[in-house]
Amino acid sequence: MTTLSTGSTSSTGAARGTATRARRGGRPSGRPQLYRSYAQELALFNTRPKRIWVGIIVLTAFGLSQMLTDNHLNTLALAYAFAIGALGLNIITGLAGQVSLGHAFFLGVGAYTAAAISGDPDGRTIGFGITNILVWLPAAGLVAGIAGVVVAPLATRLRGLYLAIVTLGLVFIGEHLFREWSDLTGGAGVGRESAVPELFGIEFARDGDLLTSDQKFYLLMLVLMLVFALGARNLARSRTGRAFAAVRDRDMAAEMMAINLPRAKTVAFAISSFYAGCSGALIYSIIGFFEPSTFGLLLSVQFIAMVLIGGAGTVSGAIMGALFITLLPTLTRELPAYVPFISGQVTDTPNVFQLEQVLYGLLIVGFLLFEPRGLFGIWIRIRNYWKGWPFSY
Amino acid sequence: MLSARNLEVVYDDVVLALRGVSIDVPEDKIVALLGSNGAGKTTLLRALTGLLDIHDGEVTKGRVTLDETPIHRTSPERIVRQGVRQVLEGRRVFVELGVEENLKVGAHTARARMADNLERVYALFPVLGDRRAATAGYLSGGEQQMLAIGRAMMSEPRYLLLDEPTLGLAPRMVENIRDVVLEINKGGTAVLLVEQNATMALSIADHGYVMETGRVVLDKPAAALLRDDDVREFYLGLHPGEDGRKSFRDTKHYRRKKRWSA
Amino acid sequence: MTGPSAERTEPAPVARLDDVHLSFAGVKAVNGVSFEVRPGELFAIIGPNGAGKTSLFNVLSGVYRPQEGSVEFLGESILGRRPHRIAAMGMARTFQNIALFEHLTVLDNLMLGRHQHITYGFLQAFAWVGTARRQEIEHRRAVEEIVDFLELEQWRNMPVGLLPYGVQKRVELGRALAMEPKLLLLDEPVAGMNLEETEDTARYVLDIRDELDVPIIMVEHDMGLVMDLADRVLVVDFGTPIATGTPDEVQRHPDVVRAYLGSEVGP
Amino acid sequence: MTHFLEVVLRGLGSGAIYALLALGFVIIYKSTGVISFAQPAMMLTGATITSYVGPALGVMLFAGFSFFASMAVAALLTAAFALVIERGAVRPMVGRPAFVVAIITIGIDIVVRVVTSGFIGLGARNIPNPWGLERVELAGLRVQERHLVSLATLAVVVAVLFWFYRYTRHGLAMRAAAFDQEAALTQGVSVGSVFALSWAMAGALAAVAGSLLAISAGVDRQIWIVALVALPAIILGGLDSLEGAVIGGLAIGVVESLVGTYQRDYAPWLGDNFAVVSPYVLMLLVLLAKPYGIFGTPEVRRV
Amino acid sequence: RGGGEADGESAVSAPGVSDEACPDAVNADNGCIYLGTISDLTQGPFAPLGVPITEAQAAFWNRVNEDGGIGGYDIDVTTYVKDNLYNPQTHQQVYGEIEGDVLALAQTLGSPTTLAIIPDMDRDEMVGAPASWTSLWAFEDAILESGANYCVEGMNAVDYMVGEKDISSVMAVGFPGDYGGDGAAGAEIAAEANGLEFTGVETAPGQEAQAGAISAIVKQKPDLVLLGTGPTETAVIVGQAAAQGFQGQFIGLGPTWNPALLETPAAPALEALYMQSGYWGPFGTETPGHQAMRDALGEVAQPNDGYTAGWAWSYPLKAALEEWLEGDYDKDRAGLLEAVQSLETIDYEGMLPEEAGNRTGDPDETIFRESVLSKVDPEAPSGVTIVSDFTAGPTASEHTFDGACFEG
Ligand SMILES: Nc1ncnc2c1ncn2[C@@H]1O[C@H](COP(=O)(O)OP(=O)(O)OP(=O)(O)O)[C@@H](O)[C@H]1O
Ligand SMILES: Nc1ncnc2c1ncn2[C@@H]1O[C@H](COP(=O)(O)OP(=O)(O)OP(=O)(O)O)[C@@H](O)[C@H]1O
Ligand SMILES: [Mg+2]
Ligand SMILES: [Mg+2]
Repeated sequence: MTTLSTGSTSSTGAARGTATRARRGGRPSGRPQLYRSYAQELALFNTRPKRIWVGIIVLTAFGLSQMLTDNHLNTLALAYAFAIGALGLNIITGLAGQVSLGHAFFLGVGAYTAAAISGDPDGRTIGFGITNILVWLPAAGLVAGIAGVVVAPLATRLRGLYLAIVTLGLVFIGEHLFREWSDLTGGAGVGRESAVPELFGIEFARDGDLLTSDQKFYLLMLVLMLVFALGARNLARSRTGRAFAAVRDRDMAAEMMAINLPRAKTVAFAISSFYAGCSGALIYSIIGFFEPSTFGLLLSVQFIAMVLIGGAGTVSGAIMGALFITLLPTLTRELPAYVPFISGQVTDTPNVFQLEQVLYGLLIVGFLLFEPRGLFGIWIRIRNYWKGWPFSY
Repeated sequence: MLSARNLEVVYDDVVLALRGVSIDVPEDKIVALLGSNGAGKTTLLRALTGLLDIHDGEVTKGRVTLDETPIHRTSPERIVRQGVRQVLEGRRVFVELGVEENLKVGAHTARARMADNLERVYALFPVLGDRRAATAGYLSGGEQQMLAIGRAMMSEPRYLLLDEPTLGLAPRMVENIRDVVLEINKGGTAVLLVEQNATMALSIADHGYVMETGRVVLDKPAAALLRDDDVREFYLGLHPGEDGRKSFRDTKHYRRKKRWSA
Repeated sequence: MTGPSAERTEPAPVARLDDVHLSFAGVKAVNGVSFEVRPGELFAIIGPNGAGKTSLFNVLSGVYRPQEGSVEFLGESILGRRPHRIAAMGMARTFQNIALFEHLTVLDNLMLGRHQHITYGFLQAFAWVGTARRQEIEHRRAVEEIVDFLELEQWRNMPVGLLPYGVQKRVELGRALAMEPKLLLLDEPVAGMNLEETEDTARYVLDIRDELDVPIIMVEHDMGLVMDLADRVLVVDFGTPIATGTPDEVQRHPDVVRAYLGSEVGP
Repeated sequence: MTHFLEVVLRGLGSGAIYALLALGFVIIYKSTGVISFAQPAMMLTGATITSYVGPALGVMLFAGFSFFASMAVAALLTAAFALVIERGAVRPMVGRPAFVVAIITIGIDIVVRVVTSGFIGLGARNIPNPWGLERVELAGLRVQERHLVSLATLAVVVAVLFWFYRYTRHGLAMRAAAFDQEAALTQGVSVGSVFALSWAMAGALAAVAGSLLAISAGVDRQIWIVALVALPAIILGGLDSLEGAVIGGLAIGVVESLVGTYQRDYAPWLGDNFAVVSPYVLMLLVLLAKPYGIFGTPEVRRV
Repeated sequence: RGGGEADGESAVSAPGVSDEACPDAVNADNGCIYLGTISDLTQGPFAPLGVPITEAQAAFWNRVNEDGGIGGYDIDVTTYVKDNLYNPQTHQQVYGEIEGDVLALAQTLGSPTTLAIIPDMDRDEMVGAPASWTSLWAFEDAILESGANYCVEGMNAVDYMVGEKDISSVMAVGFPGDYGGDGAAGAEIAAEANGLEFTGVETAPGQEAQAGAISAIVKQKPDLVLLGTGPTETAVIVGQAAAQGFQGQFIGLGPTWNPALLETPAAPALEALYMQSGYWGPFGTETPGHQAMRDALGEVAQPNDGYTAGWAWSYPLKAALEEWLEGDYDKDRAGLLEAVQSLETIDYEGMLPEEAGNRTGDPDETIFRESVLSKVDPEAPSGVTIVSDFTAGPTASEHTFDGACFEG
């Protein structure tokens, strides 16, 4: 029941073409050639179109920092930070097949770790005043990763929805902990300042001479997301990633391929929580302030939605899903303006604010109904269409 | 009569799995359907029992009729109610239900005679009777196959479509299944038998079809098929001019050794 | 692949079961089975459905722990050892119901067979430079040789879930071979295959045994195949061994005929 | 001791409501393999309908009858509503991964809750009933009448469900459909109707639970949160077990009540609102011993 | 910075100020000042308050426009209304969406949510009226709060009971943090000052989550229970504690009350045991301000004190705009902020004393220390009528505020 993966078809088409080409070229001239062609085939962006497309997308992303308004940049920066968390959830859920609703908890652990490390030592909440992002970001990831290792034994005992709901329990228990530990978190209903982002003297939360605060955040998050995405992609195609996929598809057979199941699941949880912790630290460093009830069920669900809407199991799917879910409210806040006969009066029913929420729900439902394989599925569809064109089959 | 005419089936809007297939399963007869892996046998069965939909498949041309009424737009459970029953490839027992519970689900459309039918199935497959309370998922492969066939018999179908029923069965059990099929047929049920074990299938069938890549390439009475040279060579392993099967040790070693000895 | 030439000089059996008993809530799946597999041997186990053949494999690979008896592999007792440790010692198997990683490509499935031989950890995986990249390329080469051997070229980048049944069985065999096993367990390798594919598989099995010198235990209902290929055959019924010997010997054994063969329908 | 027993009884009273909710979750899970996160919205909707129907019915015969009558109407309407949702948004997903369907139910939940909240308005909507916060004396224990009403309703529901699953062919068909839809279809089981039936039953149960919940303080926009407490209940009992849902629901009600009452005195360091998370802690403890809950069916794993 | 740049020719160069008339303008010749609203309007826990507050503010500014607007401008509070779902992240995002289009915020609801935008507000020199009464706002210059805060309410409630009866123990039951926690902190200070025994019990939202609070009340039988919860929780706690024999007094902070509670089974208990604290007179009070509000709102479905709050909270911004446009200030946001800080009195039309609007000097001097107490009265429009008009108890009068109470 936990077959989430639709992404295994990734890169099939493109890679196949090159594989045969590489071998054909390699055979006559013997091994050295062959060596080189495997290396080429195993390269991440192994075809010209792939390289060109990735290049264009990345350049555009950087270019946006000069083209968009600060407010849009802020939203996109958040989306990128969320994408890091989605990449993490994708590792445990999309890749290793362990559905976790506990992501919000690990995000919280990361956010509080970073906030505590960089917080004001004289403030009303715990703080050590180390604002360098190179210190608090890895620390946030590590502490969350350790929390993941502590939770992992559950995953080795439980399966499917049992695991999902137990990790949901983790969120509730974590929320309780965050509420109660007000020295760290500022307490329920109040909250605390989040991590202070500073890197080599650049303060991200302040407008600078060259770049505004939002531009700086945008660029930072973009770079970090690309780094994390590259890591996730590499992981997926490595020995570890293959072992995760094996555990997901058939855990008993995986064991007889010499894969140590408890270890694989623990590593998956650790890595995924590491991503979550970093994501949590970054998200709230953009917002500047956060409160314990942030790390509730809703946040976990949003992450699951990102991974599923993107198309479970793929890196680009997770990123697309994160962008979709983070940008969706911005979209639904705009849409009601185009719906006639709907009241802007808050006391009327229906009103635009209700419509916003309804649209949010309906878009998610409609989207999955239309394309259950997610955004990635749509992409595959488009690609297949052009490949097969002009023949239908 | 259950028939397909010029049936064309497409999966996922792109994979053309059947390319104009026509077959007939007359009442009271056993029809064998042979063909290599991927020829489209299972697809044909799915088309006959309305299961294409859940595999993203679609009948794009041609039609399926039961006693002259088209049924290719009918829902699977209706088709079952009309007496056409398929035993899915790969057993597909409800692994978490008990043996007897599986059989009872099989009787979903024929509750009235459930007790009798249970006895009949237990008589055919005594192992199942011994283990009626056991969880089906823990049965051995062969036992699960028996359960799948038994489950289909629980509703006394008019047409029984068996997809590779002897897969993974011991020789004696294959014989057993052959007898069971014959007996079911004697009871008035027409059988469409999809088999890799061509010897067994043709030994009891009245008529046979051979499929290759989505087409029917041979369509002859079973006896005639048994004499067909191609069938003898490719499906029965009997080569012209040789008497009997040759040993697997003697199969050609072409291609081997190219890079392996390294 | 390195041939296990070391074993050839060693007279000791590769695997040995001694008086193994295994039962599940009322069912005696294995009842006092003993046998040993010698280096380079193709050992077959046959018996009626539910006789306990797959259970014997599961005992060997550590999935089931027998209530009584001893199990040895490469001279060590492996009783109670976890499956992944036994696999790492060099026991590879295929499964009666195909157990491939269906969303992965053929190549990835085969690379998973090499899991134990690839040594870099997940931290190196992130960066994909140095050891990780080198090892991937190196093991990819080993896998390509298996692709070549089993003639899987045309499928290598397809997700295995979409492949025809016969090809899937071949991939499974390939995955087991990729582990460079010291003992190979094949559970019904030709079930559901047509004649041509059965012939191909027979050829692969012989090659594996003869050229790679890997001892094999095979469970199979296709009597033609068993009788043609096996060096020795063990017959079990209701978990109890009823005969062991060369194919010819067991074929004539009256108990075997009664319990298992019947009048022999088959290709 | 009396006090303790009263606390336990109070727990059983709210536990009965959790149990009804849990039954809804389990019924959908048993036949579709999905946890429907739309159940909270169904509960809210059901309770809201009761709050509209109740006053419309007025007091017929006696006040309790009016309550049950309006609850029954709400159960039927909610069931019908659930059917529509199932047909429109869940049926097309037959055969898709369970988690995709689960996310769809979350989307549905958002939409339905927003719309229903519009009908609730800002405050709470009262449900006319004769019990309110009244108490009776039973064998020396003072018990709230509404708790007795909840327990009685649960008893009736359990009896009906037991009969349904035990003596009709649908019970088995529903389980079969959950395990393998294709195989169920080939048995002549109409998987579509199975889905529809289970959604309708779960919808009706949610409506009943919501109405009982609203006896004491009415229906407000936030009561849906209570439905989430049913999640640890079903895991505790075993996802696919009806008796597990009932026992799990009651157990969680009692534990919550006991923790709420005594934890401040005996373990204040756990924090003031520990009772709110106690169901999850209980669930975790049980699962450490039994990975499939108390009555859950272990997954069959074989090679 | 994106969004609506100010009009070049205009004398006023602040964002959100336009020479064009407002959409649906009352005075077609006036320019338009846009004010933003960020409130809890649908799914959040405080929607039952956010909705009437927002509606009352629309009515308030409409009345201002009907009186000719301010300094040649009509005020628009309906174009930029956003739902924050009571989520800091959403709050911050929608703030960013409207920041460039509005001059100031007519409403920013909630403490954690508002705290999330305070750095942004500082950067943008934005002024905003809050929709919460936490003592924290006294220490934020950009936040234009009105009336007593929860902490003062808690002190006054205790002092009042001490004056009425011979009590010896106080229990504060409420949500933790900026609201219940703030009131509890005040109650604790007052209990200490009066030599009373004090217990604090934190509780969580939801009908079924109150068992712990109820059993604590029933077991300890305090003479006074100060409630800092939502209306539903109030009904559950008061109703069930009474049903279990509790006879002490409950006093609820402002947001605990909703007239719909009188239709719940807890009504008799509430009538007998509950009093409501407030920052000004409830809906039906006879002051010119209240009257103007009732006239402006017309028939409302359920008159609750969210309306009263929305109306009263609007006066300071009105006074600030008048001061800014009429006085000698830079005509940009910084000037408006300056105008705000120079306010010594505000005309609340009798809803609050004028001096409650003092914003000059340090927080401890300007914090308003008088609150009102009402009793349940099913006949009154919002279900309560005043029993004790504006009073500052001894504790509140003497206390030195040097930070938010709940943080202390
Ligand atoms: N769900 C599906 N989606 C796409 N293609 C499919 C699907 N099912 C089958 N096919 C393709 O249709 C063709 C016919 O498959 P089918 O399963 O009918 O063959 P078969 O004759 O039953 O083979 P086997 O003997 O292996 O069971 C194959 O090429 C197969 O890859
Ligand atoms: N995990 C288990 N729990 C309960 N019973 C089991 C389990 N595994 C196997 N059995 C039972 O043990 C017996 C032997 O099963 P096994 O799978 O070993 O048979 P087999 O010889 O491989 O048969 P086949 O040829 O049909 O595959 C069967 O009766 C089966 O039901
Ligand atoms: Mg087939
Ligand atoms: Mg077997």
